[in-house]
Amino acid sequence: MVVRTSAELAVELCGIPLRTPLIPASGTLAKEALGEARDVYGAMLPKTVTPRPRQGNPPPRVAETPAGMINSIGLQNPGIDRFLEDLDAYDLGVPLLVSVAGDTVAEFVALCGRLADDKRVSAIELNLSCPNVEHGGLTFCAGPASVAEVVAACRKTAPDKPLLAKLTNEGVLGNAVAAEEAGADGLTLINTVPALSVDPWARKALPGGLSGPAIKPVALRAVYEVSATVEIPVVGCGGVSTGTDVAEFMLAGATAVQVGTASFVREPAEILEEFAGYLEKAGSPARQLTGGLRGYQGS
Amino acid sequence: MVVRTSAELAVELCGIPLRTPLIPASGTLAKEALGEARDVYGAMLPKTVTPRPRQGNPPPRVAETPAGMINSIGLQNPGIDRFLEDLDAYDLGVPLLVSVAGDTVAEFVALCGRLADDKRVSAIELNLSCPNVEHGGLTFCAGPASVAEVVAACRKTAPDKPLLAKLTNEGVLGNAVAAEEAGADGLTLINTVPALSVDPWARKALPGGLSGPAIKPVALRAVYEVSATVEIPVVGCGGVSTGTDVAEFMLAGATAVQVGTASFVREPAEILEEFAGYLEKAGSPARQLTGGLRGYQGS
Amino acid sequence: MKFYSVPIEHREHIGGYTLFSYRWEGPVEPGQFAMARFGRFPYTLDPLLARPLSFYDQDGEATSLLFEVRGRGTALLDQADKIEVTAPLGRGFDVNGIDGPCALLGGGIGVAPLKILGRRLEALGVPYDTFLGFADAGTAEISRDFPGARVATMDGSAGVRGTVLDAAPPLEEYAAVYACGPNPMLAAVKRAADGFCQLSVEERMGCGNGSCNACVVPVEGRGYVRSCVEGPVFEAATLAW
Amino acid sequence: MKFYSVPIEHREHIGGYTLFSYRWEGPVEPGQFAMARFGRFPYTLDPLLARPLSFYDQDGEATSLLFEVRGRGTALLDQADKIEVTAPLGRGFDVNGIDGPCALLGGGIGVAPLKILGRRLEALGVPYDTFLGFADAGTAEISRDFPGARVATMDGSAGVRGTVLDAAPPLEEYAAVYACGPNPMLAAVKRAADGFCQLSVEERMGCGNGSCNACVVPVEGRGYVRSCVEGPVFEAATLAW
Ligand SMILES: Cc1cc2nc3c(=O)[nH]c(=O)nc-3n(C[C@H](O)[C@H](O)[C@H](O)COP(=O)(O)OP(=O)(O)OC[C@H]3O[C@@H](n4cnc5c(N)ncnc54)[C@H](O)[C@@H]3O)c2cc1C
Ligand SMILES: Cc1cc2nc3c(=O)[nH]c(=O)nc-3n(C[C@H](O)[C@H](O)[C@H](O)COP(=O)(O)OP(=O)(O)OC[C@H]3O[C@@H](n4cnc5c(N)ncnc54)[C@H](O)[C@@H]3O)c2cc1C
Ligand SMILES: Cc1cc2nc3c(=O)[nH]c(=O)nc-3n(C[C@H](O)[C@H](O)[C@H](O)COP(=O)(O)O)c2cc1C
Ligand SMILES: Cc1cc2nc3c(=O)[nH]c(=O)nc-3n(C[C@H](O)[C@H](O)[C@H](O)COP(=O)(O)O)c2cc1C
Ligand code: FES
Ligand code: FES
Repeated sequence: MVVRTSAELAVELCGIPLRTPLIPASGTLAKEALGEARDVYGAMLPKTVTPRPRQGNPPPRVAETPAGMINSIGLQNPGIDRFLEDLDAYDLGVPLLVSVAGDTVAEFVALCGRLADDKRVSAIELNLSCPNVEHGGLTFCAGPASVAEVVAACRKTAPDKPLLAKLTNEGVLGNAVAAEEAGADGLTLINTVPALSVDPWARKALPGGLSGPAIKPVALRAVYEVSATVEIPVVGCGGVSTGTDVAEFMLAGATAVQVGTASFVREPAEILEEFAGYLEKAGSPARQLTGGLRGYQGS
Repeated sequence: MVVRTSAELAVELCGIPLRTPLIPASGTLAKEALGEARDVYGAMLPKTVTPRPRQGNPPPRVAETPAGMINSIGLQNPGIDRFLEDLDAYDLGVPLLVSVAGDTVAEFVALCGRLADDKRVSAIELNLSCPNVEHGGLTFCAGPASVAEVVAACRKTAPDKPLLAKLTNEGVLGNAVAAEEAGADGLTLINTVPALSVDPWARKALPGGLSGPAIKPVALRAVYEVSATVEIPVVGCGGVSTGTDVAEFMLAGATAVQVGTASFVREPAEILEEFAGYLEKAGSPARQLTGGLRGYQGS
Repeated sequence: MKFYSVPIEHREHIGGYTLFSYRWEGPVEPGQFAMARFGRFPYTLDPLLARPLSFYDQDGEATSLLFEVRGRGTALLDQADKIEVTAPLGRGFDVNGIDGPCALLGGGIGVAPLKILGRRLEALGVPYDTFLGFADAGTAEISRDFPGARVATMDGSAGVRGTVLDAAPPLEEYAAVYACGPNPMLAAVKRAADGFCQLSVEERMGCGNGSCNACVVPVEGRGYVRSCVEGPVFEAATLAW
Repeated sequence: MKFYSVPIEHREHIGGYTLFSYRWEGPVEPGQFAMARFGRFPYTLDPLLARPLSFYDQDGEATSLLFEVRGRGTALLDQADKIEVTAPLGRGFDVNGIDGPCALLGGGIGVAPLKILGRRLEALGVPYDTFLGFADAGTAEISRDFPGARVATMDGSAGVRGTVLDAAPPLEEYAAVYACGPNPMLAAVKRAADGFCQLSVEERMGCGNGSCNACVVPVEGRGYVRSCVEGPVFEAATLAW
């Protein structure tokens, strides 16, 4: 299935023109599966990269929950050196965003330093939120102070690259404001929600991050509240699975939208096609949807 | 459908014997629907009551989401006077818990005062978490300090009634510890998760609290982490819809389990029957499940 | 809530609506409804909730429902070979002590509870006239199931052009007025009728048995009242619309 | 991931397993798998994910899958008139340059990829022996679809008593050993075989196309490797078990 992109679908994110508002969520689209990404996504976004290779957690790494899944991958990745060697494989003729995560502020800075002058990279997403890799028991977006510290340091290191701060739902409003004040150009909301799956027969549990349709209303709330508060653009993420989901996130305040888990169970091109159908019926180009709610339903 | 209760199903919560570990979640079982509660629930728990009558929010008050629903009822209730007049209607021959919420600490105290000597009331659940009714923009469980304040004050007013503090997921660990230190006898985890539903055609949104199967893994995580930290019993709540869900919550650390949204789409007796079937296969009485995980699945 | 699994025995598409029936002997009061689900939980979790549907007809053997596909809930019901339904819920139309002629007004899919209401009035020997309003001739097709009904369509493609009230004489002529349809139509009926007038309202429901407080309507002097237990049929005068 | 909607043309229950087929012409490599879903998203959201199933057979017209109902995903597949499947995924068994006799070992539902593997070996003119292990005579029924296979059952109710290895001669006799089954069986085969030996592993999958990093197995010197793209068939020697 090929959807013809059009002016109707185009949006602009932090000054980067995207031919569609769809972006793969970090960690959910492999090099090997790029075939289905062609002509669908407005930008490419590979899995989070860390300074050194990470082997990740032992399996099982996923479990299912109603309308969702839990993952505990543990940021398995080849490390920044190998990642940069292979970077051309991600060239889809669309802007390339790179997601980075470190264990310390210095690591974040080092990663941004490697990307700051790389012409292939259009923007950097700071994964401040991955709930699987713990730093002193907490993540980088445990509070506004640490969010501000990382963002400010990365801002300085990569002054010319748009920086997106990717946050979790917990404490999202305070963290979003902190990221904006520290110089982030945009925000990605939200990363997975800390959750647990229990196998009642084996009596074992898998803690990890919840994603998929189940978290869509939680992500919509985050996008709605944050975009009403900050000036920088917000990229919606969490449970996007249909064309109307894309519209819902944009109406709630998102400038672009990431698709993760849903791409495991359907073709992203279908989502784009549905979204194009929505735009046609709604009589509106994509870029005019952002923040277009007419108010609360109840009032 | 009638499930014969048995010693296998019985548990004890804060010294109160319950013939089954199931309790209706506050706000999800009306007087008019008590028929199906008979022989199923170990205790009765009506909708949260406030000092004065509340008319609640204008409709629409509910919206659906994948595997869940959002509600924005706004704590509609007849107020404590009328509630106490009608209290006998809730007599199912099982312990009666009463859920209370106030706008101020003084209101919580006043409500507990009304219940402290009422012999019909076995325990009080403090609804510290309802995300629909705002107090200075925040709920009572916005942070450990306000949780501690309410709980300590209620503890003093109703020294002989077991007190359960019902918390939201956000900040649950800190709030749980605060509630325990302030004298709570138990915890109910979790209330609905703040969320938003967007109607992309009408361009309207309904903010409210997310409940149902979608939030089960989030609630399981809260129960697991909190019960590993505090000494007081935890009542699990959030998405319980099947007999194995009951087992999952108990294995994760719950002593009893509340059923809310699922009772709208199935008969609670079926859940109890499934749970009894699980116990039989597992060869364990209910009371021995609590905290019975053998460790993480991945390890 | 208890749901019963029932095989669909007969299904027919009439105009824009689906009519289907299952074997169940009643009893049911005109204006009562059932919560209906495509399959037993958790067969589908999207939608999670059941949908309220009025009882369309009940002949002592088969029970039928008439519905319009609006969203995913009704679309799935439209495909089901078997559905899950509850026993009759809510308070229906009050026909006690009515002897003069009645007016039955239905707007769009709001015709649903009028069939069984007419059947009840006939059994009681109470005369009545039926007036049905639709968008167009397509949806108006269901009116063939209401012999003698006067029809209005917004586009004039069947019956008179206009709303259901344009098809009816002044409502004061009737001893009782019974209406079901979209809220703006019900509000218009309320204004037009000055005697005994009962309206079946449609509010979004969570549970159908009074438990969730979702389905409220404003009632004079009483604030919000749950339409699933105190309705869906209300005296027009009591509604604070 | 792209899914294709295919009507089930033939369905049969053999012992504890379900065999069904749909019209699709291939090509498929022995050992490859498909992700299968009961219905198109969001028909069911519980489970949300598709399930990996090995291709059982492919005769150029019909493609068949053989599976065991374990949980809700396979239970729904067992009821489906139509399923959603992907194109063949992963790397199958390597049969290039093998000319000596091969041993095919299957444990339980692990027999699934051996049928099509046997077909391929026959086409290549490579001789092979098949050894199948089951819990009991019930599940062993599927062995009738493997003419000449030697069978073992844990309870001795069919074939020899014991594991699949008890039904087989020393594996060194074979030029190549191919096995599929539960991990403990694969580990035992790995220990018993010292030559060319390929194992099809089973890990929980999220996506099936390399995107999620769920399905990893430990590989000597390379850490965790995704079994959906680099497997599910691995050289026994490379697995760090
Ligand atoms: C007492 C009562 C009796 C009814 N009788 C009939 C009938 O006989 N035939 C008929 O066709 N329709 C009837 N309805 C309306 C019917 O319930 C809705 O059309 C149906 O719920 C829509 O569901 P959906 O999934 O198809 O659409 P959705 O996609 O869910 O929604 C489409 C629209 O339907 C409404 N809706 C959504 N969820 C609910 C809900 N839980 N409860 C009520 N409305 C909702 C909303 O306004 C929404 O915009 C009745 C409603 C009530 C309250
Ligand atoms: C490459 C490959 C090929 C396979 N081929 C076959 C086959 O031909 N026939 C067959 O019957 N089975 C096959 N399986 C196993 C099959 O995928 C599982 O039995 C099935 O996913 C169980 O799903 P369920 O919903 O029925 O059970 P669930 O209730 O989900 O789980 C039952 C058990 O199945 C396993 N499981 C759960 N989710 C997954 C998942 N997403 N991926 C893998 N395993 C999971 C877990 O160990 C779980 O304890 C194969 C697996 C793999 C990886
Ligand atoms: C298997 C898997 C792996 C993920 N890996 C990453 C990652 O490496 N970096 C990151 O920022 N987010 C990661 N995420 C989170 C997603 O990018 C996304 O924020 C989340 O899944 C919610 O979106 P969804 O519901 O559309 O999947 C991962 C999610 C999944 C399911
Ligand atoms: C319609 C509705 C009304 C509710 N009203 C209350 C309430 O009055 N007090 C309260 O503490 N929780 C209330 N809740 C929250 C539930 O008690 C419960 O915490 C939540 O729904 C999660 O459980 P569930 O997924 O089983 O529904 C309400 C939930 C719903 C769906
Ligand atoms: S629908 Fe739940 S109270 Fe009426
Ligand atoms: S199943 Fe997703 S990477 Fe293999």
